[in-house]
Amino acid sequence: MSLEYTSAEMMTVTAARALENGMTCFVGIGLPSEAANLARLTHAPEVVLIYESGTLQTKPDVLPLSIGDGELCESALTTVSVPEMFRYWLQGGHISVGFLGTAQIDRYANLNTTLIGDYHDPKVRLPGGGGAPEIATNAHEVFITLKHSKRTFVKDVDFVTTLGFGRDGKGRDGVPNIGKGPTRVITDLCVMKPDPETKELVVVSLHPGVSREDVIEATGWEIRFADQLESTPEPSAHELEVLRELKDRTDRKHAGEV
Amino acid sequence: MSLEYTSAEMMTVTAARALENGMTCFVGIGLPSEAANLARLTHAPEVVLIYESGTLQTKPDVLPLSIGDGELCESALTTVSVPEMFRYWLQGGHISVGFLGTAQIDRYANLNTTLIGDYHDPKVRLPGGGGAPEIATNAHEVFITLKHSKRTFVKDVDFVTTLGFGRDGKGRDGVPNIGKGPTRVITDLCVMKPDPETKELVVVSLHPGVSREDVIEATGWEIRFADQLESTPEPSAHELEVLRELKDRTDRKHAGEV
Amino acid sequence: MQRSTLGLVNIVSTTKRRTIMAEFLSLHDAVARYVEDGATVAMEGFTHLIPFAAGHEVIRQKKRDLTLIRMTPDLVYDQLIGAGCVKKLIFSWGGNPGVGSLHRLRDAVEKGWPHKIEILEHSHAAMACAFEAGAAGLPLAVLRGYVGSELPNVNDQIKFIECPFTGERLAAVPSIRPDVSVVHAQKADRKGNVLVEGIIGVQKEAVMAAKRSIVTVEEIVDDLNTHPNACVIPGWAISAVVVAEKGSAPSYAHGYYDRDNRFYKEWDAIARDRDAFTKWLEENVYNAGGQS
Amino acid sequence: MQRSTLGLVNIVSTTKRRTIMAEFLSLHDAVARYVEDGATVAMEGFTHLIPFAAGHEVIRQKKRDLTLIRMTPDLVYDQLIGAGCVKKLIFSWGGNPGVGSLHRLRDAVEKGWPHKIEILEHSHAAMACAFEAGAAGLPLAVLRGYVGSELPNVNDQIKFIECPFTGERLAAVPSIRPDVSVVHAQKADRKGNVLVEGIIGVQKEAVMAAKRSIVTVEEIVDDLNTHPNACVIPGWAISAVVVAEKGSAPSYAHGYYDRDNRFYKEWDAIARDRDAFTKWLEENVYNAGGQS
Repeated sequence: MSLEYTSAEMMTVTAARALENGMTCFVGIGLPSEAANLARLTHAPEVVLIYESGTLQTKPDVLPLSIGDGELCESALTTVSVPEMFRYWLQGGHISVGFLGTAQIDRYANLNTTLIGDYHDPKVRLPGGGGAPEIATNAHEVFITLKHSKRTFVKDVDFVTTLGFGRDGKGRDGVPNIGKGPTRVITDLCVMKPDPETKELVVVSLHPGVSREDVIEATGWEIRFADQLESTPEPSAHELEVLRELKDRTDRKHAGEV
Repeated sequence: MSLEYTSAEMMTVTAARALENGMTCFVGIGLPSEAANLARLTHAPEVVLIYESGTLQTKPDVLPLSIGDGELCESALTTVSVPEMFRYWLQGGHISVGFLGTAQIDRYANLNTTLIGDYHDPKVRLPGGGGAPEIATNAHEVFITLKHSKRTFVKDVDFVTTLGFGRDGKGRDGVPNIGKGPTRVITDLCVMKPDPETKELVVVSLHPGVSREDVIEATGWEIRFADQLESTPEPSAHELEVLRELKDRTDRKHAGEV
Repeated sequence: MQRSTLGLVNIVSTTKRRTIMAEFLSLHDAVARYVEDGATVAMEGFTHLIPFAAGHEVIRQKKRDLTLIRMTPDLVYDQLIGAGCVKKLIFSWGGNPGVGSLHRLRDAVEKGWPHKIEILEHSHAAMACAFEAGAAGLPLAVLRGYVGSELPNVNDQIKFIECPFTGERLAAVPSIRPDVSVVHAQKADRKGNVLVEGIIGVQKEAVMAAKRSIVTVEEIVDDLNTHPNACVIPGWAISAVVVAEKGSAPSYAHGYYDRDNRFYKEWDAIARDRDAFTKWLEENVYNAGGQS
Repeated sequence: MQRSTLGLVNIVSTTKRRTIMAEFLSLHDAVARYVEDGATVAMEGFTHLIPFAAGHEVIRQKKRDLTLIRMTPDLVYDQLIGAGCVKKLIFSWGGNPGVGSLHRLRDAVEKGWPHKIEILEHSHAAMACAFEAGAAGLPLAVLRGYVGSELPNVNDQIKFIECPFTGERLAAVPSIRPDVSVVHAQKADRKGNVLVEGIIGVQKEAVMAAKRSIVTVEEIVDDLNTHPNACVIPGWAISAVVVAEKGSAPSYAHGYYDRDNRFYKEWDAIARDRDAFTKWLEENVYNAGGQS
């Protein structure tokens, strides 16, 4: 039996599957939040979700629009101040996975959420770093999820807001007390991981129906593919159902209907 | 009409009168705590009492034996962590008066609560600094209260646990972001204040019935007296009544009778 | 001897100047008294309890040349920037959460409308630590931050120090010490003691780090009726308490009303267009009495 | 690629090692597993919630050469010192609160009974900041402290740094990062999430700063039934949760039982005399089953 699903759903389900019970996940808003809550509502009910607004171990019934919707606090084990969140919980070493989105990413998984163009005369001013610069270095590892396109996957980001592996792939070498950094990037086309040596992102798995050419065309550098290129497992009917219900509940709530 | 009272009561009442409504007072345990609560129960109901255990604006019905008796928390506006107490409230500049006791004090109002004798081979090991070193420098001013004797009032303390005005009276000169330091010392014999120039403690007021000779004999250096030497006002009947009731309530409570 | 040698941040209760409790003021009077042209102002509230009513009053009083500090500028600073109140913005994430850009912020930065503004940007961790250090009366905050980020290249306030014990290189940023901080909270008692509950953000730190502070509240109650370790800010640590019902809408007040996520989405269209924004401001702020 | 390059203090939930919840252990097993001879141990609780039951178990198990850290050693460390468990004490105020000396501590320092112990002493402010910095994963704490005090002359761990922004001289101390922290709290739920309420001291910081932690509680409940900003330590940040009813007596547990101030006064006579102390220890610790 073949299921119908969108590439966005494929991305979210694949991102969700990266999380496991017992992980403490520092969740970025948007795609990471959608994936993290799907994980919690399907295979990983014990995954601990933490948002930078101070909400520890939260279980929202609908997806928050902002990083600090009331839902997050009401369903949390406890809510701490923002300084405590960044100092004790993130910098204190209690986060196993930082789950981030981004506007731009480059071949060494550096993230740019600051601006397109020149810093002092920006073409497009983006929101800025937020929690990402320290999430990426203080969490034990980092997952990244975003849509695949030549605009977002660039050879060199215009600005390194948040360290992947640096402009030469060696940005974490010899730095004490730093996490492993990005261990996987999940897009609507594929899954990438950094090469163990060079740290350049390599496609390790193609989503069903996606060709190498699709990925090559959507990537701003000469993307490499793993020797053992895998095919990403399809979403299950259950995952799709839970995801769609979650998004429906969310849309109704944010439209003020509930 | 002449009231009967002890020299200890005279000391406590005089110390209490140093506090005024609207002061925020960081309270040391023992004599300072007794005086501060007497002030609150008599002329200064709006004095804000703060104990280093984290209890902000507390109004205990009996005197705490320790700095963290349950009574302090139960009657407080709120209770914060000990790091917050020292960082935000004391170091943050919110304390108008630090009210301290001590084991030894010298002519420049330096306090020793560390030890008698040599540090590495102490004759008497005292409890140590506790909150005092930073209370004395971060509070806007400091009141000190202790019993007068040659053993406690020494020319030079064996160890400067807590800064008065340093071993030469110049210990606060040119130091940024430091409080005024000790502005009065209240004993069972008299009240002393630092000389505005040299910072040496000078007797400004003798308690009723106390002679200059009494003070000279109980002080370990050649104590000076102010030109305008005053006579400390006697306790009122009301002050004595409130103090005695407070101490009775306290004794009964700590003996486990209540 | 009465001359204070004290240079600490918070000028509270000295022997010369005492505050028994916060003063209760109208929103108009509090803003008129404490928010001066050219001041450095932090209006905080992390998504929750954003002091919109106070922000609108600042716009109505046409305050100018403000240096605004806020981790997440949110709609409230988008409005202040578009209204021309702002000279400089210090922030760490300047978007419309879950929606997209702050178009008034972008228009000011990219096109200089209504005038060019300076920006100084940090990460959240650094700003949270800087507020914390400000509350703690320190001149700097130290954190394990900015490793590999290019933000230190464009923000000369970010320095690095070496730990004297381990030799580790750590980031240092100046603490945040606003002239005035403005926050919203659920309630105050009659002495001006304030309860903040739910997502408490950096509210307490913002108030304690500032020279002066305004706290707007949903209501005044006889008794805060709370638990021993609640986030309570004593009245004597606050300059002015102001009743501003619905004072954080379209943000929210835990226990009072929800975040108006629909309005946050609608803001995108309003703020995209200068005329639409100007019209919105006219109708909803300038012509909207004391409260909005 | 699975090799972690992470050297942070708290080894929780990595991809290789995960903790879903704290383990529920008996007091005996928790102490046997986590308190090793020679370990650096912080038993915290600022007057309130002092972990006496756990301290007594450490004595019963005859742990040796411990480096004990605690702001206020209180009776619990007086007992551990007198029982011969301690090599070194790091503290900031070593008295019997409101009563006088800790005679076992004094006897060890002044007369070397049962053996000489090393001491390293700080001020409260420095230790509180050092616990805070430990919880925050930093190697040092910075404070405006020790000005004019002679403690830096006798504690070589106190250094001074210059603020890179203002030039101000500030004190720096190494953060506290115990091998194991032991605290007592009111209650835990069935996942090991712990509520601490009342005078919370540096309990949370002690747990978060340590590599391993034991939390003893009065009881296990289905639901902590608390408010949004209570001091709750998640089970996954704790190594072992232990039920120890009256586990902090003669200290106290807010909401459960009061401080036994009479015993604190009686302790003075017991601890003054080596024989009286030894007899007390025999009767009340060694021969007092699992709990005391």
